Amino acid sequence: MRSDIIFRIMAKIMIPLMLVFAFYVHFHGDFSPGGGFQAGVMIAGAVVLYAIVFGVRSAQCIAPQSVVSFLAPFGVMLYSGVGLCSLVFGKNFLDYSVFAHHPKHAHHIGILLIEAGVIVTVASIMIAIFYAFVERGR
Amino acid sequence: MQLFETIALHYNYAVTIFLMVLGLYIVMVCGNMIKKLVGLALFQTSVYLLYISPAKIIGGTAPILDSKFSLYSNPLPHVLMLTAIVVGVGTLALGLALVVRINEAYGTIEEDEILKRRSEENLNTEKVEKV
Amino acid sequence: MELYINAVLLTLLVVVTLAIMCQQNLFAVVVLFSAYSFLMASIMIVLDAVDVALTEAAVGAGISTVVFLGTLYLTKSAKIRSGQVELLPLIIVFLTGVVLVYGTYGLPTFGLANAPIHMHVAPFYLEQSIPQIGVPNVVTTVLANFRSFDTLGETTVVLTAGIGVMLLLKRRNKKGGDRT
Amino acid sequence: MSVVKEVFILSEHLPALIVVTPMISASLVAMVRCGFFAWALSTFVAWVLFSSSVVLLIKIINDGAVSYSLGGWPPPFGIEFRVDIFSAFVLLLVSSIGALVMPYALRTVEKDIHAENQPWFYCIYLLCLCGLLGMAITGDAFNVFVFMEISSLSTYVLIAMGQRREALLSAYQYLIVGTIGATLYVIGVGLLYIVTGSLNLYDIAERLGPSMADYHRPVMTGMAFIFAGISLKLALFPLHAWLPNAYAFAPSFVTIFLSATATKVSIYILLRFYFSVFGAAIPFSQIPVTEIIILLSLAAIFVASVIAVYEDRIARMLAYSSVAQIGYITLGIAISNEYALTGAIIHLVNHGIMKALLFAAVGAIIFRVGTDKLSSIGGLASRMPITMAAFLIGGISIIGVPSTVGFISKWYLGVGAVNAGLWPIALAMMASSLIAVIYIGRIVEVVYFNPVDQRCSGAEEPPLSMLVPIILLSIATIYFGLETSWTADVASKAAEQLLGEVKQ
Repeated sequence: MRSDIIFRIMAKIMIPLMLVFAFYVHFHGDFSPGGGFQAGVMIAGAVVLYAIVFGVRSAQCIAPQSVVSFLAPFGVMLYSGVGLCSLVFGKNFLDYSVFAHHPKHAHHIGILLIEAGVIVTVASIMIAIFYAFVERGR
Repeated sequence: MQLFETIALHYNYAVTIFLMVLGLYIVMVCGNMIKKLVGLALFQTSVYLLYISPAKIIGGTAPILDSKFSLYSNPLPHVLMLTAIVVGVGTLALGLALVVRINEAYGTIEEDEILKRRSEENLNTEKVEKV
Repeated sequence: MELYINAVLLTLLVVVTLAIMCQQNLFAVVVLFSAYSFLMASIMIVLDAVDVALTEAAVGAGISTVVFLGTLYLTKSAKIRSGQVELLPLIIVFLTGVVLVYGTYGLPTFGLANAPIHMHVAPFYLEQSIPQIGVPNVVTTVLANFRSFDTLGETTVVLTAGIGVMLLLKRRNKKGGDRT
Repeated sequence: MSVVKEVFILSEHLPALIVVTPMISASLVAMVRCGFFAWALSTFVAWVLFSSSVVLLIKIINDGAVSYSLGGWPPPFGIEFRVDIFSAFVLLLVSSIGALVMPYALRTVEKDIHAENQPWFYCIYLLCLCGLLGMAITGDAFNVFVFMEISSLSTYVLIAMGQRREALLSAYQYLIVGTIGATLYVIGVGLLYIVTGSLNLYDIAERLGPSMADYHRPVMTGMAFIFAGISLKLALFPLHAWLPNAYAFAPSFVTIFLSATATKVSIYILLRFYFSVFGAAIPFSQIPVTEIIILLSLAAIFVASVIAVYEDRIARMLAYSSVAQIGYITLGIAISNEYALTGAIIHLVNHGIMKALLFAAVGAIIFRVGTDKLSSIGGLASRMPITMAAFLIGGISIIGVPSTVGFISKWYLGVGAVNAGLWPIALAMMASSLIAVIYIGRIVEVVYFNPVDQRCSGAEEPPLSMLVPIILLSIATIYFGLETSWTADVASKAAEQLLGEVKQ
């Protein structure tokens, strides 16, 4: 499929759009449907499309296996780290009110942080699962 | 028209049950491991309908608050089903990975064939031990 | 109106499910499953669950299909032999169905605003979302605030599954496949 | 001074920390990916968890149940952790077994798992621990499902890591059954949620009574689905088919841990729903499950024990014996007077200890001999005297000989049955012990009285890191069989409390 010019051109148009849409879904999740999980899956989808069209080797240049398998647990770490932050300041686990004085700001920061954790874990795990299946076929 | 409405009102649960039952049936009867996982996924997916259907209010709207609306559907089941979808895909990926490994180890993904081979092997080892 | 759109989509869902059951070609089964997920996503939109619809479209129709196709490629399997009808599963499935019909028949009528599900807990979320948190999408509020621990668990489930798949499928550097 | 203050603050947040610590350390293990570090950190975390659950249990015995709202949102709006004596007891069981098997893991995992995969293996193990602890601690019906899935998914992977190819097949079969069980559970919870509008277990219990009048059918169906789902998970006869293969082919370290904890936590969930949710809302006379459970338990005890007699591999024999022992526990739940329930709760812990001991001994045999087939371990006792003595202790405890833990639980169960006027059940329990004598006797005969098989002529005692947990577990088997004040007191308090929640 590498030589198919239509695929390559379409992918070049589609992949940036997919990534932009993924980040829109992520950061606009407060006001419209979506959030970290959906965005993570979309990012993974973009990488999968890239791998299908341009080959897994080149996909692994943008999203190397080692980085992916490092980031996956990092997301969970980030999420639970937010919870531990609340503990350190004497609130209950995952109580966001410690992040700022105004409760709404605090909640915004909290939501932003944990959604970042979710997107990192989900995107990298989905990519890692795809790589695992592809690598097995070699 | 009245009749249509009553049917339409019960239709969601009827379809939910149908999907559950069919999914369960595929899981139990199908010997092919991949199709079995498809059945399992159907079974899990039917639960989404069970949770989301009662959350809906006729004439309501999606739970994204706006001054133009006052009636919203229940957001809690939506959150629960997001979790369930994630769990479903996790199970599916793991199950398929196992299928790949089983295929490498046994050379087939048909359950009855594996069982047949296993019983043949047992017979063979018994023979060896007797000799 | 939405009731009828809902009914039509549900009927399509039933048709696709029956097709999945009867289909012997695994590739077709996977494609049908993808179609099933898209239909489910459409139904979720009709039922006002837009977040669930987005997720189901991305996961069920997207990632799941990719993983299924990957497995088909790795196992080189295309066709399945038709299984014979067995009695015990049929009985179990029938009983499950009967119990479910018995149980769901007594449920509150579909779409009413005064069902118990809308009376308890949920109003609190809808009322408090803007004043306390300032986020209009209540699903995000519940997901990330009220029940954020569930979401942490959900992320952990993804991590577990991912590491499990890597553990199962990653080839070792030296000599692989020393399983007897 | 500030240290004291900090410890005080930490103990306030202990319920959250017990679940989150394994989660964070699992991700740390997966990030660092170094074999020895993974083992060291897991061991450290397991022992920290053990000590914190001891602290938690003491705190609860002194001050009563603890409620912890996550995110600071009060229940039923947020997720609540509710720790009472019973859940703290189960937490202690899980974390103590988790801690005890860690030294054992060092050498067996080295042998069973490829060096590159070890960090991920320990990561999955920690996640499994996290899932089991979370199930026991949470007070939210859907949160139970999330943790159930964390523990199940990691269990499938752990089982699939077994050396033989059958391990993959058993993991796959367990995945199918376990997912069906979890989905049935979710369907049940969904039905309850539709009629009550709440997910918090205690809130459901409160609201279930009033809604019974209008929604009798959905509540009963929901109950049936929840019980069916959990029964699949806890391998209640005849839904036990996944268990023997899963235990027999998993790596021995995994088998020890799972046999002592996984089904026990499912039983905890069953008890929670049976007493604290449904029992608190509906008079027991309206729940038609008692007779069914008694029948199934008796069937489990006899059928599984008889199958165990005919097994050739010790691991499978012990796995079938596990199915039988689960029958004893469910029997105690079904009789549900104070003695029987105390017996069931003690047996949760006692069976955990003695099965861990037996499987640890079998793991040591496999480690040195390479097989656990009865036909090829003749005369092993002369080569591995300490291990086999420990096995013997575990065996007589399974039979229920006085001065072992097995006797204590059977005593309570028997007295409970007699108090309830169910003489035949007490007699049946004694008869079933005789079957246990046969299958344990078969092993003892082969190992002690047969001539030394050539396969185990070169065998010797396992390394110290494996021997110490085995010895500790056998000491526990005898100690808690003689000195019952500790286990029995806590168990009877837990039983009292559970029965106190029931609507008369």
